[in-house]
Amino acid sequence: MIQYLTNNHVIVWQALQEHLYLALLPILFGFAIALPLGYLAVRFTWLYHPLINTFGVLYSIPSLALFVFLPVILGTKVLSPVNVVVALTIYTVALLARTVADGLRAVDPVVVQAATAMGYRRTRRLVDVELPIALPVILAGLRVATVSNISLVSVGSLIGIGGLGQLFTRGFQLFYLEPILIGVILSVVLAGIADLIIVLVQRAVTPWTRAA
Amino acid sequence: MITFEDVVKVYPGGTTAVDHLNLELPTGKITVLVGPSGCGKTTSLRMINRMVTPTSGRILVDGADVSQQNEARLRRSIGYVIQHAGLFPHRTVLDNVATVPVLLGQTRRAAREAALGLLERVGLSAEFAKRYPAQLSGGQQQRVGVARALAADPPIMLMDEPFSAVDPVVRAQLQAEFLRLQQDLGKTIAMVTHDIDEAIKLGDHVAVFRTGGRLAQFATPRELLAEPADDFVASFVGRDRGLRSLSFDSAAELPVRPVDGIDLDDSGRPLGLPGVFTKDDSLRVVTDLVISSPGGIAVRVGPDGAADGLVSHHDLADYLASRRS
Amino acid sequence: MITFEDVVKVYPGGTTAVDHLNLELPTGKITVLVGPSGCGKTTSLRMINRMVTPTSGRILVDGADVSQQNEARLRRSIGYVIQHAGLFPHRTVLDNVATVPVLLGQTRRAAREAALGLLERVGLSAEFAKRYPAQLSGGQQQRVGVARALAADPPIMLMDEPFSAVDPVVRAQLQAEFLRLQQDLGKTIAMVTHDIDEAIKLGDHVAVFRTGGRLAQFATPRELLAEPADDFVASFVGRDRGLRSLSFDSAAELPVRPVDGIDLDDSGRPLGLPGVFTKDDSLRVVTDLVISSPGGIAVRVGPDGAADGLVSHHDLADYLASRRS
Amino acid sequence: MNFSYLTDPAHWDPSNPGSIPNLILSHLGYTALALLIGAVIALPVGLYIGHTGKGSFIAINAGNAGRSLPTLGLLMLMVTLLGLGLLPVLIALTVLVIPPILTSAYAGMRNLDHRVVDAARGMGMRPWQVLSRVELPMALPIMLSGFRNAALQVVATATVAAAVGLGGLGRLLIDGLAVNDYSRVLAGAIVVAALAVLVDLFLALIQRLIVSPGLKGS
Amino acid sequence: GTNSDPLADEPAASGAAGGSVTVGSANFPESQLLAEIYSQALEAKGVKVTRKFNIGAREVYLKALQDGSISLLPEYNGALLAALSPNGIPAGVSSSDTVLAELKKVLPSGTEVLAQSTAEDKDTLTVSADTAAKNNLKSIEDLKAVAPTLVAGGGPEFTERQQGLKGLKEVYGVEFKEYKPLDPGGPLTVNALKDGDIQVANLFSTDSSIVTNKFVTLADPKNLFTSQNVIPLIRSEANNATVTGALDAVSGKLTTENLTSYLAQVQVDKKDIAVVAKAFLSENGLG
Ligand SMILES: Nc1ncnc2c1ncn2[C@@H]1O[C@H](COP(=O)(O)OP(=O)(O)OP(=O)(O)O)[C@@H](O)[C@H]1O
Ligand SMILES: Nc1ncnc2c1ncn2[C@@H]1O[C@H](COP(=O)(O)OP(=O)(O)OP(=O)(O)O)[C@@H](O)[C@H]1O
Ligand SMILES: [Mg+2]
Ligand SMILES: [Mg+2]
Repeated sequence: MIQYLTNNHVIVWQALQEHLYLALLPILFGFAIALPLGYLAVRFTWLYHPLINTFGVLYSIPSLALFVFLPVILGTKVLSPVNVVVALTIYTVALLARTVADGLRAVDPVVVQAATAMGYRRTRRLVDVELPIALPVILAGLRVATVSNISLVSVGSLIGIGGLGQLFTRGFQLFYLEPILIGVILSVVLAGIADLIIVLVQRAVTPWTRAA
Repeated sequence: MITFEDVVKVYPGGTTAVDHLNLELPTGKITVLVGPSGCGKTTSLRMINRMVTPTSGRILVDGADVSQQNEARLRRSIGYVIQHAGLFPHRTVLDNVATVPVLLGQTRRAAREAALGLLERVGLSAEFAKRYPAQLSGGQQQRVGVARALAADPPIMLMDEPFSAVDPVVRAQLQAEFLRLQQDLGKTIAMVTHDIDEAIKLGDHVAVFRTGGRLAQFATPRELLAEPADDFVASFVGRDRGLRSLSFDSAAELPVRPVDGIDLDDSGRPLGLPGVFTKDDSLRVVTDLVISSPGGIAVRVGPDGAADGLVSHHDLADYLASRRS
Repeated sequence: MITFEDVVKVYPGGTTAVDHLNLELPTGKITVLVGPSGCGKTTSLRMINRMVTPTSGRILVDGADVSQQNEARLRRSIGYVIQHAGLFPHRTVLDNVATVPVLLGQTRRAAREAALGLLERVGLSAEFAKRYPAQLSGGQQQRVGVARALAADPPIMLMDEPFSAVDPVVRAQLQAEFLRLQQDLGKTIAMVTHDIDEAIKLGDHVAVFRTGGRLAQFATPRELLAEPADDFVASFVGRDRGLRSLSFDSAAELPVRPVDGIDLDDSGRPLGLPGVFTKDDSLRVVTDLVISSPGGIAVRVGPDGAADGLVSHHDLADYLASRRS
Repeated sequence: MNFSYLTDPAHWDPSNPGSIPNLILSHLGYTALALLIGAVIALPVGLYIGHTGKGSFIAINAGNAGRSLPTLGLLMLMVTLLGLGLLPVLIALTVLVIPPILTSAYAGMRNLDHRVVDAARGMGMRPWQVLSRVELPMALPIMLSGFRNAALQVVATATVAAAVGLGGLGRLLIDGLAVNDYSRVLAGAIVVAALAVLVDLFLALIQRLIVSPGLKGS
Repeated sequence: GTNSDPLADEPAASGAAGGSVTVGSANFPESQLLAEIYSQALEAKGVKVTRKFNIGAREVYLKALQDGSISLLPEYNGALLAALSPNGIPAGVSSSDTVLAELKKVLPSGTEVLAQSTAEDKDTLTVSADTAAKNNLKSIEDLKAVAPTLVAGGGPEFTERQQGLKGLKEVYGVEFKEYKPLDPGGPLTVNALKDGDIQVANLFSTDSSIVTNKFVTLADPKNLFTSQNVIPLIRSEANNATVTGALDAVSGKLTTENLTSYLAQVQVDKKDIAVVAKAFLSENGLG
């Protein structure tokens, strides 16, 4: 395995970088979209179920199919990373919109009332009170989304898109364990690191959750 | 002064929570709203700071209709304390208290400094300032809730069962502190409770509501005990009304006999009695003493603890009779 | 009879919850454990059905050491009611009540039938049987909790703050029902509360605990009011002790004067008075009447409501004095 | 891209081994097997950890660690190690379903109202009776929601089986892609999504049937 | 590229002296090896190369070529011709030269092919030694009688192609009991044949596993599988003298024999493609 790495470090390194960027970009976009969507689902309660169900169905579309279709729908190039980014963004939104909504809904209504009674206007209340209190739930969802994105990107290799999945197919075509193993390990390590970072951020920004 | 002018609140479901309420809560006084569960106490309170909109009628604060005022600004000028405190779990105690001043544009630093003083005022030392609400006991949380409502020094405070989440001992403690605080601050306070004892103890005035959101009686605690408006109020006020109304009567004027036939120690303090009273006590204390003491008498002591007078059950009966006529 | 023999409980953390407790709870009676928060009431209760194991000492039920008995079998023979009822949310009210009989091997059908009877006993009509706990009010849940504990007709019942989750009005109602029930059933009951009034109202005996898990006093409610063992008990029992102890004294023997100077209606009922008393009332009621009535008198009425006697404050003072000597 | 593949009756002919009904059957087969094996492994572990509180750290982190294993890589790894066949696919899919089942079993047990459990013990229920009659029924809603999650994921992911030459609806995706037949890929995506929704509805129905109405809304 | 995409990381067109080329490949090792050889040869001449290997079947990568995602591919003249001729390859077109001539007529606009090499890699039908002996199989014609009892396997695309199941039926009248979609000349197919899961496999003639496993490749007397010379397919805008020079040099050195042996280094010795490609170039005086 070491030997494979020394011979191919350029390819592996490139795959790792591509993987990272293909996985994390959708997290950023997805988070940015899910926040307002989740909020709307709480603000307008009738929106909650349609929204959750729609994304539930989107979530159940196999990633491979989504990767293939997006060029047709979006008019992007077949090998464009945009396809993967958009597909994973959809999954991220599906996961996060729900957690954002659930997190906001779980905020103690008494606390929200207290804030209202103190003269908070809606937007400021959302930013100052509701979002911070929902943060532990939202970040837990973010962890799930990040980790699953990192493992999902590799499916893109079935249609020739870069990332660590390239190591899987490469090894698989030669019936050769090393690249697959390296790919799996790197993918898991990457997910672990990303997860750890979120946990650390969470600890830093939600000190009150540790006050029992 | 807060004025309810013919206020009605019917909730969308069709429940009439408040039914043609006319009420004046005097400036600088504590008015307690009391009544059975669901009688519209909370609803009435929340119409004052526009958390609930009346179906009809008007609410005036110092003559100005609240519905004409900017919602957020109105609320910032009214302190609101709710059951279980409703503290922000994600902010330290200090930042909870500093919330409204910061909203009003004070710098965080100035607001925190002021908050520290307020915490002390409600009996919480500086060591609590950096804690989160989850690290406080129920009683401590209530104190923070009160401090938070006081932070912007609002002329008006609304308090919805502020002491109900804590056990009876802590509760009594909070009530006493609260009265002391109000003596200093002289806010206009509207407080909700469903505990008639609390109402009588804290209220300058008591508004008793009946189910269906109608006002049954508005009176001072003393009037309420002495002359309940009807059977509903009488039964709500409960037993021992006579004895409890004596709480408002000082024993200062009660004539006493010379001390005689009582064992005293060297400094003149009485020995072997279940209790004694002073001029500052109420007639309620004296009554209980004459009933429970073995000799049917109550001994009065001076500031130094030495017995300076004696009252028999008959003396008390005479005094009460003389006060009536 | 339940006997605590020098029982000590030290929790793993090092807290001494119960400290050398010696106590006898008489068969067929209600013994109430009362005391400040954390004084070991719950711990004591839970050692009886082996939910907690004593660090040292023994607990006997009718002379047999509980630690020698099969845990599950012991518990099935002891009813256990906890605060907030602890009902099974996934079972209907009926099946909640039928739980222990089914555990004991009864058919579901028979157990349900019996449960229906029990529900009625605690004042819940058959329409509640099919509901789930979440569909009941707090007071109704408490009733189901009591019914469930009674279902196997256990000779012993342990009740841990059974009425504390409900508002004062419902609570008084539950207490009254409970007393009526106990008159029929005559169980040996150990009940925990932190409300001294409840203890006095319900207990045949009261065990007052002090912080640190030590027994401060074991006495009847009357003794407790009349002769608190020490300052701690006295302050815990609280004010109006004299008046409250009169609750246990009947007005039946109280001499009355002929009715005179009172407005009566055609059937001889008194008019314009805040209240009247009967022979069944306690001296507490009479005391309050002589204090609160405008004329300083209390009017006694017969079963038909007609006034049949009159007592002045002085008469009462004399009677109390005569009883003392 | 059109629906022609989906609407062609020949593709629905059960006698043709590659027809959609047969692909659905094998797809459901992989799904059910993976769920079954996953549940057999993860449920006892999750329940035990939730019940005793021992090893909570594992339960909480197993979720994310499991999710971070790329299914495709795992599958290819297994095929390379074990050769072709059902086993590698099942291993990969089982690894996928274990985390949600385990964490939800754990969460279900952790979130129990301890007072109710206390009451059950106080009535003289033996430990296994407390577990089977009180704890499990009360934990069921959360446990089932985890199971539904697992089912949803495995239905969508079982398509990768086709990447290593097995059947299931992934065939429509892989083969359609190989011959540039978008109508077939579309058919695959639609059938998989529909299947996921149906499986979820089916499980929701089961949930309705076996979860006590007393636990609704909690 | 004509349809420029802001997120596509490389423009396909050239600007620099040597130009820049995005090299793609199909999803089987030989294609990747050839693509790597092209890439290194181009890099040696100062052309900037981006690699996008392992894209998939021809149907997919041609699309990528057309939309400009890639600009250069190793192709096989016969297979490419078959793929580009909607009505099938005209009769009589089977020799390398006729195929090339025909191919040039049907190339999509904006693309061109460069000089073809003599290295050939044909589709084959291959059976195990056992099967061959038992059924006395030497040529595809011999299959006709026994095919309905046999299971065939190979890449999924083989089912739909003229030079696949369709042609087998039309030209030889061969119809198998079942066709298992596995991978194009990859380990799944080889292992399936070895393990007896399938009896007939669609493998490529340069595949070293045919020799190592003593498989028998059936003769193709009716020339169903046309000439398959390796040939670079390129987008015209990416082509220039430097590129043509570099690739022509590679094609000049490629033979069926050396391709087979270099591929064996990849498939059997598990040497890295980049290493093998480098060896090819240096051993042939190109690197
Ligand atoms: N948002 C609402 N929508 C519909 N009905 C409501 C709403 N809020 C309160 N009510 C109903 O209005 C009536 C009065 O409610 P309110 O909360 O003012 O009573 P309360 O006196 O504060 O009772 P409690 O002592 O239980 O707090 C009740 O019948 C209640 O059910
Ligand atoms: N499981 C436990 N582990 C450690 N300490 C405990 C445990 N249970 C109770 N304690 C401690 O033992 C003491 C007595 O507790 P117990 O619950 O018996 O008090 P209590 O009188 O019922 O109080 P309350 O009125 O608050 O219910 C307390 O200090 C409590 O903190
Ligand atoms: Mg209220
Ligand atoms: Mg307790």
